[in-house]
Amino acid sequence: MTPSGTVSTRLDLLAAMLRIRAYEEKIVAFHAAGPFPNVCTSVGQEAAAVGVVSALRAEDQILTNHRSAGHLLARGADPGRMLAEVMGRSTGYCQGRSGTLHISVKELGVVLTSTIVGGELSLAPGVALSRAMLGGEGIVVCFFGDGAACEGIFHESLNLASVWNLPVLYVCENNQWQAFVHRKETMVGDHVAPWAAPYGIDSLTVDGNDVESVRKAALHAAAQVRETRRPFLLEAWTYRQRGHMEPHDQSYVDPAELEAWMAKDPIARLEARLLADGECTTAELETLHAEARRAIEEAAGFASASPYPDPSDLATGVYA
Amino acid sequence: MTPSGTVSTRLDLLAAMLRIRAYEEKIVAFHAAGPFPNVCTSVGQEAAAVGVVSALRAEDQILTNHRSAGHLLARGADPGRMLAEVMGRSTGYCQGRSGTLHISVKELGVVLTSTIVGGELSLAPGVALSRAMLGGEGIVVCFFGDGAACEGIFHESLNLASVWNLPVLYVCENNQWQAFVHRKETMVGDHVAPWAAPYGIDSLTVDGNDVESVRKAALHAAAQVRETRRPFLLEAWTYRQRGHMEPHDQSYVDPAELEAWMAKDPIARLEARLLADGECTTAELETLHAEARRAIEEAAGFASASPYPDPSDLATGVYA
Amino acid sequence: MTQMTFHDAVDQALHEEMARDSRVLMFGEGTATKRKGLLKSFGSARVRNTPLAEGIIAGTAAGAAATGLRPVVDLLFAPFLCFAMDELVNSAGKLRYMSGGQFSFPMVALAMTGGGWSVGAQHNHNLEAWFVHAPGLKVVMPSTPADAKGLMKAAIRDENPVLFFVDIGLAFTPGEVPEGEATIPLGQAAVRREGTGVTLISYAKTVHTCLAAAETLAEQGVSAEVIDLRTLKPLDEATILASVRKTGRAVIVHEASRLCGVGAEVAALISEQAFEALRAPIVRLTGPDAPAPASYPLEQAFAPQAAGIVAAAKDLVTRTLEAAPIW
Amino acid sequence: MTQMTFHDAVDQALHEEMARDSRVLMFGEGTATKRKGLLKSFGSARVRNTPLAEGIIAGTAAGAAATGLRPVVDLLFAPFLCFAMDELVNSAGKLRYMSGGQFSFPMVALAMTGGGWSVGAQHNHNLEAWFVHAPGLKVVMPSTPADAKGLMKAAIRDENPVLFFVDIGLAFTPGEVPEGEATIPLGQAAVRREGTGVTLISYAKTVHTCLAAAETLAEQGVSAEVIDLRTLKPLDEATILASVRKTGRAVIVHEASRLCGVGAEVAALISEQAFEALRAPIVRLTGPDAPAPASYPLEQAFAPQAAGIVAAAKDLVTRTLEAAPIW
Ligand SMILES: Cc1ncc(C[n+]2csc(CCOP(=O)(O)OP(=O)(O)O)c2C)c(N)n1
Ligand SMILES: Cc1ncc(C[n+]2csc(CCOP(=O)(O)OP(=O)(O)O)c2C)c(N)n1
Ligand SMILES: [Mg+2]
Ligand SMILES: [Mg+2]
Repeated sequence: MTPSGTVSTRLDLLAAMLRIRAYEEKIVAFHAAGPFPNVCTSVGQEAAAVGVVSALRAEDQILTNHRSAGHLLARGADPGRMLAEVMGRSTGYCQGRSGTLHISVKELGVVLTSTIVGGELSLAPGVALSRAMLGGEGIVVCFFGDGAACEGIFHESLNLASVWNLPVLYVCENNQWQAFVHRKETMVGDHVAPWAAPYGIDSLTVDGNDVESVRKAALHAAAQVRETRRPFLLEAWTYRQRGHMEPHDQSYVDPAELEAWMAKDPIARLEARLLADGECTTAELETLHAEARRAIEEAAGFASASPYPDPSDLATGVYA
Repeated sequence: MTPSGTVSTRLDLLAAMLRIRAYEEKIVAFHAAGPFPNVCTSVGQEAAAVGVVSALRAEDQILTNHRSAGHLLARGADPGRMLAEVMGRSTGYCQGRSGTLHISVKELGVVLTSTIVGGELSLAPGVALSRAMLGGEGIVVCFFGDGAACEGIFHESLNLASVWNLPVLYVCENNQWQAFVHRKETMVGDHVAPWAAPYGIDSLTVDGNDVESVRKAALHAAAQVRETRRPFLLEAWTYRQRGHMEPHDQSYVDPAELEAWMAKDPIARLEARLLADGECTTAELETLHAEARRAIEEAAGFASASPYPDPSDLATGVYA
Repeated sequence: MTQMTFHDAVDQALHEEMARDSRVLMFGEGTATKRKGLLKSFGSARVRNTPLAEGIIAGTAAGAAATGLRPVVDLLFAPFLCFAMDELVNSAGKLRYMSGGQFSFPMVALAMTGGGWSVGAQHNHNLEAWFVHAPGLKVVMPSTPADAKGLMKAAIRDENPVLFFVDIGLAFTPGEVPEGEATIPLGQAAVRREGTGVTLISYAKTVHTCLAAAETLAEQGVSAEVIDLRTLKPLDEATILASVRKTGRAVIVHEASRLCGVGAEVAALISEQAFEALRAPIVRLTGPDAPAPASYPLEQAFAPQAAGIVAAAKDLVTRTLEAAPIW
Repeated sequence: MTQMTFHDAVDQALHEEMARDSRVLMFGEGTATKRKGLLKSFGSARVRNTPLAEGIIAGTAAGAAATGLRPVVDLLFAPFLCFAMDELVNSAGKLRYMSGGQFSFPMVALAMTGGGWSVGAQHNHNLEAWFVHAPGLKVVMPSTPADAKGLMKAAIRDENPVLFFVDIGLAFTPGEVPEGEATIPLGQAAVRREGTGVTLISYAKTVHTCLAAAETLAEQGVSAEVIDLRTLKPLDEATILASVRKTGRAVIVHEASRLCGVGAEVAALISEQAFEALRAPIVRLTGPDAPAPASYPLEQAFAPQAAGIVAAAKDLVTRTLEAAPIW
């Protein structure tokens, strides 16, 4: 586990990204092996997740969406309980009732995960309102996609957070795709960050495939939210390396675009930098990769061995 | 009647505004006289309505909302059939089924009037899509309030109109109030026009209480939409002189604000200008006022004498 | 006992609950402007105006409810809930279950509906049945000021999201309201009038129509029991079934449209659980499958009338006597 | 007859109708990407991708429908309709009536729902009953590829807004589809199996569960009639009532949650219109009042099972024999 707040060295950042990559690759392997629930992987977006989450404090809260594995793992979630949830097992974080698309882990402050695109945006101001009214220093981080920015609730969420001075750090992972549609078909500009201006919200676009840049930008943005108790919009410019979901399909993706972005893989970039700076050796990197894979294999073993919930439990716990 | 497109002289503009004022004052009088359906009057906003509508062509279409009397009358709607509709009579434009809040007059191109704040914004792109795909030179004008601009559908509507290149002239009547809430409580800036920028939509704010300025701006904006077949946002900076609806209540309004705006009354301003320029005499103005009142009295007589629909008709015409 | 309007009774409940529990807050379009008393007592942090945006009002309530506050939101008129369905249904209603019980959503969403103001179908649409159908939500629709107060207090204290509908036709009608607590548990119907020959089942404004009909029926020798559901979810099945098992006949009355309305649920319940006691068909008198018209006479005709209830009840009694059992 | 999946049958209907009528167009999130055949045949003006914004997709369809086009919109999964309720219900459903008939809304809104993919309650929520309850809308939910094609063609030709729900569990199941026209009028149920002892009434996926149950029941000496509603609004009341008048017993089955669902409407209809013919209580077997779980075994248990239908039907037959008439 990589508890939030303890990640700070470049090697820590790498290890956190490798863990996410190994997790997603295990999902891909499960799919290759036979029927498995559809999953939206975050392969290629590890730097955005790790860079932002590493900049947060324990008391901060996170809202995320269908593409949440990076955020959860970076925050220290147990990959075993995550995989168990994906597989609908009773040991999953949500007792198997969520499945892959809306895993919340309240004990880590990952709250109200929703797969309704825009759901996270609709809920974040309320979570921040609780923070504002019940005290505490925490801020609320709301991860969402470039597609979610096209939903009306984006407008309502940012406007309310601004007029009510709510401490929300909005983080848009602009991964160029909105399921099967390129963002070029859905917005006139390339970037979501400028959409914050009408609400008087400061914003910044960062190279989302450079984990160190993301971390730096997130530390800056989070500090501003903490201090001003006002929202901020951080856009991570990144790429969804795989299809919208597993099983994988990229037939509609321009191969040149894909190739250009594959060359900017966030893990390879950090590794190259570490090697160039002499901060580690190829062998040490190999060890880190192996350790990540081992941890995920163990998690997969736990999940696969976990029982399904009892069907007689089907309709319990709907009401408090 | 003042058929659209034939209004062009300053005296025509004045007559059109006087007609609206007389209509709304009749509504106020009806309220004073006894129970009458609640109505949202457009007193104070006549210049925005007349200035924009006078700049349109017969083939253009208009969408409006709960505060529609100015738009309808400026477009040439019969005040008798409008009042009949307000009073729920079968001679009303919608057979009494609409009442005051959603009067459509398809034959004049005033389509799909909706009292759902944001309803007009949700429907306008589709009307414009029909224009774009079925041919014709017409453009679509969508009147909405500063409050409506806070609904998420504003964001979705402008974004779609932009990425699909739809000929929509969005006209925001920023009358400073959103029912019982001042716009200062709901948006950080004063103006809605800058909210068009993220969508790559050009915009302009005009003094909405100066009918000649509005007409000029609307002619410019409409010409641009006609030529580019792209949306444009025109903001008319104006004021709701009465309460949100009749029966009238302004207890929550800052008297200083009200006073300042009353001094900018659009009718008084044009009259002063006409007198100063020697374009008409006080006596001629009196005649115009009297004519407007007479026409509305006649309309009120027609409406009051009209029958109610037959209750047995209650559930007919729901389906086509 | 004090006389006050339905609207004031709701306001008093809000006042008492906000005084009792500092986590309770209220917001909506014009809430701070219109609820001056609340604003004065509890300040601008707990009584807020919002931008005109129902989605984020409801979403903010859900987010706040899940993390420690107990929001009440005023969404004004029921059709405007159409802009808040995702937040109410997909978030507040489902995320408790979907998260394996990690969150709860103690919140109340208030909205007016029903005929009486000639405002037309975009302000007047009785869509309470939608929220009965959706899981995880509770639904309240009272018929008297006393119930409005007692149920609002219970709704605020409930750990689940509650939709609280105010019938426009009742909002400014005065009635007796008891002092102090007088909380009314969610899920308890009220027997407004006892009777033996037929059960009239209703809620909100049409409870009063049923009571008027029962009066007329009594004059004509038919003893009608009148049940006021008060809470539509959870539904007080026991009270409904006990009554129909006694009378053998049911007339269900509401202003909402007929198809898949609350009346359908009540009829289905009876036809499954009290079938053996039924002595006549179950009749529904409801609004038609049409938008609510603005025109006053049409709007009045939209809601079921006492004369229709009387006729239906008498018909059931007659048909029972005439019909021969088929087996 | 050709074998094709439900999904392909819908696609074929779209193809034929777009070829027949140049006013028909289709748009949605990924429509142009996923419906390559349509895009190729009809071009990018008539087959469009949209931004991710269900409200404006539905609103644009309504605005276009009222002014000369005949849009089909793909809203993907039923819970996403929560972002389009205003446009579907307040605009498309009401503005014809509210305008005194000045507009009509010939449009189709497509959405998937139902169990089978373990996607959880924010993708799987059978909320067809909401649209049956709301005025001005029609609702279709077919159970076979042939019906999917025939009903989609009819839906596109209808002058009213039609909600077209595709049961996820059926979408990729192949079946026989007739060549050419084979349009199926909206509002006609199908008797899938004739029988005399009990009527099983259902729609979409659970029609097949009912057919399986009928098979078992036949082996056990109970003759079950199976009705596939196909169109939920307008409901084919005549077919339902004729069957129950014949069998005297009804079991209503659907995956949607129980309260105020379509089953409630059907039960209420029968209990009012066919009461004299009823020989046993009307039973509903439905999904519970709970969000749909993702976990596969729970998701399977959410929908009614054949064994439960068999047991319920047999119970009704038994109870009829034992029960004595009470009057
Ligand atoms: C309201 C809603 N509409 C559509 C979907 C289907 N859907 C799931 S993810 C997705 C794309 C989201 O794009 P984006 O917000 O950019 O996030 P990304 O998947 O790229 O991380 C879509 C259309 C949904 N889940 N919710
Ligand atoms: C969706 C919705 N929410 C709330 C209302 C109630 N309402 C009617 S008009 C209005 C204020 C609208 O403000 P604005 O858009 O600025 O228009 P104005 O009334 O100032 O002309 C409100 C809140 C409504 N009709 N629809
Ligand atoms: Mg994206
Ligand atoms: Mg305004």
